[in-house]
Amino acid sequence: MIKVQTEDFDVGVELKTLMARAKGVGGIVTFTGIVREWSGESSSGDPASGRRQLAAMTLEHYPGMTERQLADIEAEAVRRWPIEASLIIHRYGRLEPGANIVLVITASAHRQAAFEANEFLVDWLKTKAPFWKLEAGPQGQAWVEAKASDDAAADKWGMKPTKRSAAE
Amino acid sequence: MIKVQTEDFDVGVELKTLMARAKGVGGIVTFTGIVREWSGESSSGDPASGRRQLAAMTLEHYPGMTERQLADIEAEAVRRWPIEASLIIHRYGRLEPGANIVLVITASAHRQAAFEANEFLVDWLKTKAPFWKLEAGPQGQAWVEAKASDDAAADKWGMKPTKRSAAE
Amino acid sequence: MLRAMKLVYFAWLRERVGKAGETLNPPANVTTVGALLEWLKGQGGGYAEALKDLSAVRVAVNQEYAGPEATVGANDEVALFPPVTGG
Amino acid sequence: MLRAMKLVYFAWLRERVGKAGETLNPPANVTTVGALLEWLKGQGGGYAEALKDLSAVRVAVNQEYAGPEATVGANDEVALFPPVTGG
Repeated sequence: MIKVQTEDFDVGVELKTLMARAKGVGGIVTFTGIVREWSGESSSGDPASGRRQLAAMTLEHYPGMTERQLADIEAEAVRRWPIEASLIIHRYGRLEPGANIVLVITASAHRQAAFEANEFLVDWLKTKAPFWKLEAGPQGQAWVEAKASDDAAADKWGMKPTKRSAAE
Repeated sequence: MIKVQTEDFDVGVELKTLMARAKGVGGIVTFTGIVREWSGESSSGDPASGRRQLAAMTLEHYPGMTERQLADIEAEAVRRWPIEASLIIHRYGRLEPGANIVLVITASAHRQAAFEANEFLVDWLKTKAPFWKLEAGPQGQAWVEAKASDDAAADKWGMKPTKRSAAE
Repeated sequence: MLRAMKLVYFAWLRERVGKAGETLNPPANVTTVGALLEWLKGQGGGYAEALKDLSAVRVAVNQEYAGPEATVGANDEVALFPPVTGG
Repeated sequence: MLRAMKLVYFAWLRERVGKAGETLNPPANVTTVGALLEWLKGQGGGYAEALKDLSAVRVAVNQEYAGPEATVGANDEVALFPPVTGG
């Protein structure tokens, strides 16, 4: 199941709902993505490192294509792993530090499948789902740049490239 | 933080508590282990496959050593990965199908670290934490046997063997 | 021949082009994504600014990712946007 | 010499031995886990039954996993149990 929404979600409630329709699962893996207080790679909060404090983040998306891409990704995960139930929620709009951005739940009889499918989905959300983050802080606004490390993470799953540059 | 308890836990509540003390995290991975309705490898529920329906499972543990091992495992995960906060809850006593058994939460600025640390902890809980499962069903009671696949999963993390047979 | 296509723009591409979307009628020789981008770039102004580095531009045709050789035609929805940063 | 050790048993080892724990005084030559297991096995009854396949027996000395060469002595807590199945 997929949901694209501005509203917050409650992980506990979503887990209970999913478990009610996933009989026989042995392991449930959940990934929650949160708006960080500092942009950049480190979380130490050291302002000298050139990272920027965030006041808020605004997520823009491509209505229609987003739902399509999320449904495709979820279907691909179900094809690849013995997943009994799954859920992807992705928020858009204005979000403050500490707010939930994304929730991915994968439930399986086998914990390894639940872990792998979850990581697969998160890697692909980062590189395939049409969302764009605009960060706002004391220094102004800036669009978040895509990370090469995210592309590398997605590449390891061996799917066809979907993010071809228009310059190729 | 570790907890060994008979009481159930609420994943949503535990996540909120953990997030309150983990500022700056970008990703939280949660593993929930559930009592399955059928013992064995498949979850299809096909009674012809030789698997057994479960009425209940009773978890025995080694008080003292359990807490020690869980604390050691958690400390090792924090040494290996940039984890901002973590939680392990393991229940014992009588549990019915669908009940929560174990909860592992890992929070990090980096999703890859949160995923890896979580899988590491779960693999080690399966092979190192002194718990034993007694399954009860229509056919009587039986102690669950350790799985070679769990040992293999734990081995991949390259820690010193802790489960040496007394016959070595 | 009427070749109306719906163009949509996102993130800084939307900001640089100066609008979220529009309906355009490119010339008949514009039959691929690559040709469409070159034609758009030639319209100058915000288009030239938005498309000056095509390595930073991603394209979806009818909501599926598409490379420069993909065909485009009448009634297609063509989206231009930077590399995505969701999740 | 008093060499009292605290033995504790879990899961089917507890069931086969017939008790959850006890204090034992093994002879002076029992200074390792391996020697302790052999001595216990020689006590017959539930011990022999519980320890007939040592490959299925795990040992912890003072709540840390220990191999057959680990030393045991007075006041140690020695736990015998099957491979664990938690998580």
